[in-house]
Amino acid sequence: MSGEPLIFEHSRPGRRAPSHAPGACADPVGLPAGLLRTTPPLLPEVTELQAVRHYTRLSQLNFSIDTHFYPLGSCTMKYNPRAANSLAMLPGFLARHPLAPAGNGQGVLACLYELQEMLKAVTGMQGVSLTPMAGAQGEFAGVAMIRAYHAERGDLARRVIIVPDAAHGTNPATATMCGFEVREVPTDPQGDIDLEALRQAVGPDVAGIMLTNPSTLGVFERRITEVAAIVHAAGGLLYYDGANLNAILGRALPATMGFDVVHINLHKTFSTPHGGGGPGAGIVAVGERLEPYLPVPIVGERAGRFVWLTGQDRPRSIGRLSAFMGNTGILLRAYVYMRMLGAEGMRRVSGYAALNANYLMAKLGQAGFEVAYPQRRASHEFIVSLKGIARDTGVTAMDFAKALLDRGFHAPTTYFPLLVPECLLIEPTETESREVLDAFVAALVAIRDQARSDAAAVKAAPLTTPVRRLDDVRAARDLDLAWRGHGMPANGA
Amino acid sequence: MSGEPLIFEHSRPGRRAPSHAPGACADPVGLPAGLLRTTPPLLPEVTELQAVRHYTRLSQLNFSIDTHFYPLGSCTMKYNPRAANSLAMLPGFLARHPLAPAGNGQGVLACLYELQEMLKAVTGMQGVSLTPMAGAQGEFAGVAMIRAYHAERGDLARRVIIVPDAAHGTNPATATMCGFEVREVPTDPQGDIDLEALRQAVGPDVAGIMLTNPSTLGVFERRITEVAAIVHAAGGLLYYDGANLNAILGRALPATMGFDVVHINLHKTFSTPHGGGGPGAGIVAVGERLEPYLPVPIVGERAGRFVWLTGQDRPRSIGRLSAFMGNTGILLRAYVYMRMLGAEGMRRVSGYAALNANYLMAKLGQAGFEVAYPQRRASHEFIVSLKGIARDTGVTAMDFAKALLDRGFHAPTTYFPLLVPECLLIEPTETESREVLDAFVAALVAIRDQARSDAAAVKAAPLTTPVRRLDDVRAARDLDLAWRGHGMPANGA
Amino acid sequence: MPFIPHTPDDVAGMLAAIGAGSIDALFDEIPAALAVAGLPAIGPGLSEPEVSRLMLERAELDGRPLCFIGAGAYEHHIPAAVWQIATRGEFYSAYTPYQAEASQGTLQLIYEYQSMMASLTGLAFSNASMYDGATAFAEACLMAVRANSRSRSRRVLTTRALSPAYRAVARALLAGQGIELVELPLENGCSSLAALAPLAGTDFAALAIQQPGFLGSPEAVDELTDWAHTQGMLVIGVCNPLLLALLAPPGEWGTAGADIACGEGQPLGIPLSSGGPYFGFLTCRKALVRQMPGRIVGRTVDVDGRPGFTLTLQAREQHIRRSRATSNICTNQGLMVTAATIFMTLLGAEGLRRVAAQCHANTRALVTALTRLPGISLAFDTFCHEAVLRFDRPVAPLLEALAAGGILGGYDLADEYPDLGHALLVCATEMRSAADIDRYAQALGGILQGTTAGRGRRSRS
Amino acid sequence: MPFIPHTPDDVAGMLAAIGAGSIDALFDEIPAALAVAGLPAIGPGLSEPEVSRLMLERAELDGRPLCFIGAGAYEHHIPAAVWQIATRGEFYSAYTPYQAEASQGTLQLIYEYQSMMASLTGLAFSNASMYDGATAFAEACLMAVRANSRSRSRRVLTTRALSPAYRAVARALLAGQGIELVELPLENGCSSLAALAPLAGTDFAALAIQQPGFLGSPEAVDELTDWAHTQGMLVIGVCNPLLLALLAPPGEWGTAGADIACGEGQPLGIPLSSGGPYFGFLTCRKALVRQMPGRIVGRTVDVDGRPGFTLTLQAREQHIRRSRATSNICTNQGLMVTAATIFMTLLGAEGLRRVAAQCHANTRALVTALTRLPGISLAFDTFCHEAVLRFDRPVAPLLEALAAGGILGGYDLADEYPDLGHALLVCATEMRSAADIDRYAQALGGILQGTTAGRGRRSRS
Ligand SMILES: Cc1ncc(COP(=O)(O)O)c(C=O)c1O
Ligand SMILES: Cc1ncc(COP(=O)(O)O)c(C=O)c1O
Repeated sequence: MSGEPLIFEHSRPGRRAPSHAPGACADPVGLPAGLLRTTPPLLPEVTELQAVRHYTRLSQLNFSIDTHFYPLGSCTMKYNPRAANSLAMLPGFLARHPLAPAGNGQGVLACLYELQEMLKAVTGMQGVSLTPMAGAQGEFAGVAMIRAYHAERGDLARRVIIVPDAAHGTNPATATMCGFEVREVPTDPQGDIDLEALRQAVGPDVAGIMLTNPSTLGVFERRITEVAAIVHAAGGLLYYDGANLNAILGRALPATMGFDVVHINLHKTFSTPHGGGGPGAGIVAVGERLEPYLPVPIVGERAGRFVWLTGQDRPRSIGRLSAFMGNTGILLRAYVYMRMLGAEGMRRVSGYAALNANYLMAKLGQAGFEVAYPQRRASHEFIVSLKGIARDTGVTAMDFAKALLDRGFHAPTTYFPLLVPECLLIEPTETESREVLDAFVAALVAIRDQARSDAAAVKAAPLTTPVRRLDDVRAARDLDLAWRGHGMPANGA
Repeated sequence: MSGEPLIFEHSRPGRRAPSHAPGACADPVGLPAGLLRTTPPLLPEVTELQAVRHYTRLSQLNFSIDTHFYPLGSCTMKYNPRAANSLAMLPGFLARHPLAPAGNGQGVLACLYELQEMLKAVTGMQGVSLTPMAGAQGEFAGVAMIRAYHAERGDLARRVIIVPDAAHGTNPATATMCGFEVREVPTDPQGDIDLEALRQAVGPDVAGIMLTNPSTLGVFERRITEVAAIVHAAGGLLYYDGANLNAILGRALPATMGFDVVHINLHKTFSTPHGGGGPGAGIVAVGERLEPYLPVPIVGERAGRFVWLTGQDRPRSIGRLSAFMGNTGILLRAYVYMRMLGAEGMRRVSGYAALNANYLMAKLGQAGFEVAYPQRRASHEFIVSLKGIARDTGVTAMDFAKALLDRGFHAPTTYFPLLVPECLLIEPTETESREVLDAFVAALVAIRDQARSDAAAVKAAPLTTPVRRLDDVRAARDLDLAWRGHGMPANGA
Repeated sequence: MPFIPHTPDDVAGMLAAIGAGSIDALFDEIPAALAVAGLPAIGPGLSEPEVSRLMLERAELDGRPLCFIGAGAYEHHIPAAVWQIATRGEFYSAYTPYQAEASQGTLQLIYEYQSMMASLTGLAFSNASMYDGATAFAEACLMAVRANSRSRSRRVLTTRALSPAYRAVARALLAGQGIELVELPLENGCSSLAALAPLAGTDFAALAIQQPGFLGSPEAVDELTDWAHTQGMLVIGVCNPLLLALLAPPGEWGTAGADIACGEGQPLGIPLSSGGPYFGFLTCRKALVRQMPGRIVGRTVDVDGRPGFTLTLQAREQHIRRSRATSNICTNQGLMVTAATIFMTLLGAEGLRRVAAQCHANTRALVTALTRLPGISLAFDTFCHEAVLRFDRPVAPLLEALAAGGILGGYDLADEYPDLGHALLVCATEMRSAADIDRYAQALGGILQGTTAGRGRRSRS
Repeated sequence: MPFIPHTPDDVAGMLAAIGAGSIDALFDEIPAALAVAGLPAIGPGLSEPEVSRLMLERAELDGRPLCFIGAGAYEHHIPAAVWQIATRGEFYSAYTPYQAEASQGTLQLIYEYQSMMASLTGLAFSNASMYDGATAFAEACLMAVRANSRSRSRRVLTTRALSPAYRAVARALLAGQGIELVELPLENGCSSLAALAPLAGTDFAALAIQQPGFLGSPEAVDELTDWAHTQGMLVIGVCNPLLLALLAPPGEWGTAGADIACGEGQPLGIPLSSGGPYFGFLTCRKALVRQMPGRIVGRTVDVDGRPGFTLTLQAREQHIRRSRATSNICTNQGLMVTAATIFMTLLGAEGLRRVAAQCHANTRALVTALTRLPGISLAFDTFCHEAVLRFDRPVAPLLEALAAGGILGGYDLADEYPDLGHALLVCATEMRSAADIDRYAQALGGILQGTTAGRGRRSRS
């Protein structure tokens, strides 16, 4: 337990130190007694000091961008400007009820409207809906729109979504959620999509393809125009997974590449915080064909006032994906960040992200690491395979990851994409300095040296973290997912 | 350097990542060139991420109330409510210019006015000035008022302030700053002031006495009424150092004890944060005799509006102790805390502070530690002397302090008051739980056991802190008080 | 270059190491036809002072009306400690805790959250959060359809007493898989028990009910649960977690308890914030855990035998199971869970109960005050912390007039429940004082009399 | 019991361990005649929601006027990161770093602060802070009197161009020790150089000058410094630290540089906040360090040879030297120093310079706009970031009329500088836009024409 007990273990029955709730209040009148709770829930009874101390201590057990280099590939862990946080949390924004009339939200609606416009500009698309609450929900919105498009045309045979083998897991999972079957296409040795296989895969049963470009292999899909032509010719539409937009911001537009719909993880490219798991924001942008189907609400403008456009205004919409308006507070953070960057700043994002990734790739290559696509430019990320080292020493990508923690670096993404064995997907981002990258190279070299001289030592890592390697098998077998009270078995009802 | 380099070492010449300043701006016109700076100051050139990461990491090197038990005697390190922080930092309060007219500050003035009234109630005094910025400045204000009082009466021979030997260092230092000589009086074996010695000490050259009650020995001065009579009879006035007011809040009033003036450290009794050194607030309260001399400004009320009373309104004032109005933001925090406690909550403060101190004293006594005044009630703090252990094992109070750090406790105050050898002045405060106190007793017992079995191990502590014991002699001898640039000697111009 | 650390020397040295002539050269794999030179539609960057001023103005543009709207999002007091701790960089700027050893803070906190939600809902297991209450409901339906092996239908029985927004979201999310929602009609503001009988024997995977219902009235959860179970359906309970300190938890409904509980976490310390970010919670009976979507944290031990926390049961998730995952959810609402966990810790069971009871008392006071006005009556006698008022005229113009006077008078039910006539859903949380309620009643009285409220829209009391 | 963790069981058990019958019994050493039963004048406690509402109302009571006052406190942009980091519990809730090993965060930060202030002022050593600019000035005078062994006087020569508030505070703090301030007269808004000659040969411990002067005009610091040094005086420079990115630092004044520098740290990231908490800075030449008041942090090594930080030169301080200490200061303004250090780090030398230059440019624009109005002229041609305007009529009624329209027009000099006629000290920091300045000019123009400004007091542009 990392030295810090559970909050429940700080609790004592009868401790009453409330300052946050109203004074004692009688049970409601008029409610049938049978509907009332008889035993109180098992929440801790602690003072504010105990709570503050406990959660402050817990926070200190985390790695985070604010404390560590965090080169987690595909996740774009760059600096989250503090101004975005405080400005999105201004009392005037926080206090507004989601069902307050639009007339009472002109300030926030102005920001959202302008955000929609900026997102059109960075994608080249024609319509935007801000409502999806993370990348995966953006994917859902996109694929659901593709479905609605075919359905409205009566083209009901299209039951398949094509996904490359290197795709992120959310892509196939989303296709399934939308009721499609998934058909995988392979990658060629240069990291591009296998065009021959794609030609085989398309057909009248194909609704569309989901791609990210640059791909999760960290390289730009050079024949994207051909890919688009093949899919479009077969009657399918193209979905752009914008998780990697950071790599091409201001350099190329998904619309020009031939995509019909794109989601953007604002928590990646536009640097809203990931909060140890979320919230994100997975806005969708579409071309003309899919514009009518955008999920609602959308911010519109009428006679100089901003209004919510809902299902009544947009009857062909795929509908509503959240009870209100998605992760508004996150949208405001992205808005602040984009306004601070401006056009030039956005191009710098991709430029310096590419500089850092290519530099790190070059340095690691020169240091003798096996880079997955050494002949290619890295995008904002790249892959190192530790296959050779693992074979020679038994030290795996996982071991490297843990050894990095001991050296004060968060590990890169491991074992994704699945098709490169023993891989590290490394994304330094544009906000890290050259010094940090050099130190990271030195750490990887040192770990490799240790792997050769004393593999067991690397496999023993981490030693300096609050806990050492955890027993995952036991975690899944003897499920202990909730505390049940002093002296109670872990499993409960 | 605790593993974290200096911020200057993160800096690189030519790094330009500004987002906080206006765009480039020409040098001012019209200023004589000779008055302009020619070489820029040596400030770091870092990104916001580097700054945030650096100072976040530094913060993690600290012990604090929010992370550790911090029984620092005399300092009253209790929980600082987070609401006080956020409410004092509301934008409306932060934005107000100190020279804005009072009509533009009725909100903040209302708080300060009510704070003055509450402080009168807790001291029994008749007038309050909020302006002193810490305890020592409150002492200054008090002694300066005593001086002004005698001076106005033409009683110019009173050049001495009496101070007990156990007094805090600020008491004699303040007397000197006010132009007085200091005369010490001793403590009797029960911890009370030596009345005989006091009678000897008073006389026509004595302006007054500075006392804290309970004293820094952690016991209540039982014959305070007699003390007051002796000093008053000799024409002197009584100053109450309110650093220990936490111990008697709502139980006894300095005014009733016979004091003429009192300061209160709001950062102790009223739980404003100490911020790793300050700011504090050392408000003064006075009886009738000293009322005319209070430092300005004071908040007054006229026709339902709050106004600033300044030197023009109060011509006999000792004057102004700060450029504007002291530590207003700290005053607001104390105001919030006092309003949250209310009358009952304030009495609970002293009650539970005494409960914790007496419990800890009893437990340590039972565990065989030598308590300084075992026959006395502890106030909110008490003294343990490690003289015996030090004699037997060579392990000193300082060694105990360092060993406590390794066990996750901040050390008590050591070697103060100066008259108890090898002392620990222990103040648990009312916001700590019994479990924490029990764990602290266990830690002290374990350290004592180790001192007996392996003194060297205790003397080697701390081992788990970011640095181990520091070379203080070298620090004072080879002064290195500022970084001078890469490769530059430490001492500079 | 805001946020970018590179000096000109760095750039030159790094390009040399790469062997590239310029930063632009790093993009030479982008076919020329696709390359764009910039983003002309996007303006120049603003400095932090500039953007701060802009946002301050926008945040203050619309005043701070007095709010009597609930309808799924509630203004509660949020202790200052909650967000001061939750926005600490170590929580705020971390990713999903993939590297458990470097993420024990987040992981332990989620384990504590799961424990609290399990206990609040009276069910065995909780996941680490869903996007919001509505998507949690949709995922609960999917989960039930997958889990109910006795049912062959792709239909879920629900009710018009369940939030219209939740039903809308569920329809959008379930459509692709051909899952259908069937709705029980209303009777006196609640799900009609009379409507059950005709449905007996029809195959539904689950019955989904909301307690209290969207219209504020408590549902007969015991009867509904037991009926559904006899029909072989699973039972999904949708709840306001704050009210669960007061109301019987889903796990105790009827004889056997509901099987799945879900709902909106916003009342637990999350600011209203125009609708998000909030979070959805989802808990279930032990046997259903492998059908649960989303992240789950488990407690285990490390190689030295020390207890520690880790993501577990990942084989259900998209990054392992891909197209056969229980859901596509990846990023969830972690930071909101952080805040909610601190919130629940600070309030405790007794604090939550008091807030809930005070909301009820205030709404009751509001109902009393407003029903004294001519033409306004209480629609349904029994209510929890919001209530439906019936008017003798359309509500919309009244709400507009109130808003002009700085009062948001409630949620107009005309669009969603036209059958209720001129009906308004009102809510007075513990944040509304007696004076606030009085101000509302005065203002509405004035409007009804044809005079305007005449108070400044910014002042609060 | 807000903030108190004890359960009834705890209390019983603890009293038993003590051997006392009740908590009240623990106070039995207080003589009965002195004991009070409670605090009847203090009301009942408020819950956090109640006190929050009260404070929110008070914070918003007075609107947000557009501020053109400087006069020692300045509205600058404070990066959001500054206070988000400074209020982290580990900084916010720590005490003075007496236990160095448990306080390396605070200690290293102070060392960095000292380094920055030393470099900004061009002097060798800085302490860890004083209460505010005015007390720092008073302590600088005391320090000079102690340190100047060539002087036998207890007199410090200063000037009317130095802040009246600072002089008032110094008088209050120095009176007890019989130290006297003598003031140079003004000439054209600056210290009169002509007044120096008659003072030659008079014994003063030090000359204290402020750059720029309180009235905004730059002083002839080189001439004044050299003259004072030839007279055997020490030189104290009082500065706005933000402007030191632009102006020659005290350590470079004249041939030898000033000996001591001090001033108000508020411009470095500290909110205006009605006057405090701010912090004073104090730096000095190497030889004077043992006369320095307050805490000082030094870098040293630990027993393993690792670098680390600790409080040093404590023998100067009250807790060691007691009545012979350099000052009675104990608690200083640590948290403000934390914020200022982060502020200086984020702005850097170039950022500070830009802010300073922009303040100058804006004040210049303001002067231009206002002196276009009839009856207003610039008093002194050369100014830094504030300037004196001369009016043809009393200023106070104009300021009142401006304030009614939501504009704080400047600092009226009538009380402190009646000899300047109807004079107003104005300041437009980098926070004032061209539109703000225009609004001021329009409003004042209207008032001068006898019409009122007629704009709402809350809106900003
Ligand atoms: C390539 C890719 N696609 C999709 C996603 C899913 O996005 P989210 O986690 O926001 O749902 C991610 C991120 O995790 C990703 O890296
Ligand atoms: C007994 C006593 N008196 C005076 C002081 C001085 O107060 P301050 O540090 O606020 O100047 C202190 C605290 O340090 C103290 O403990």
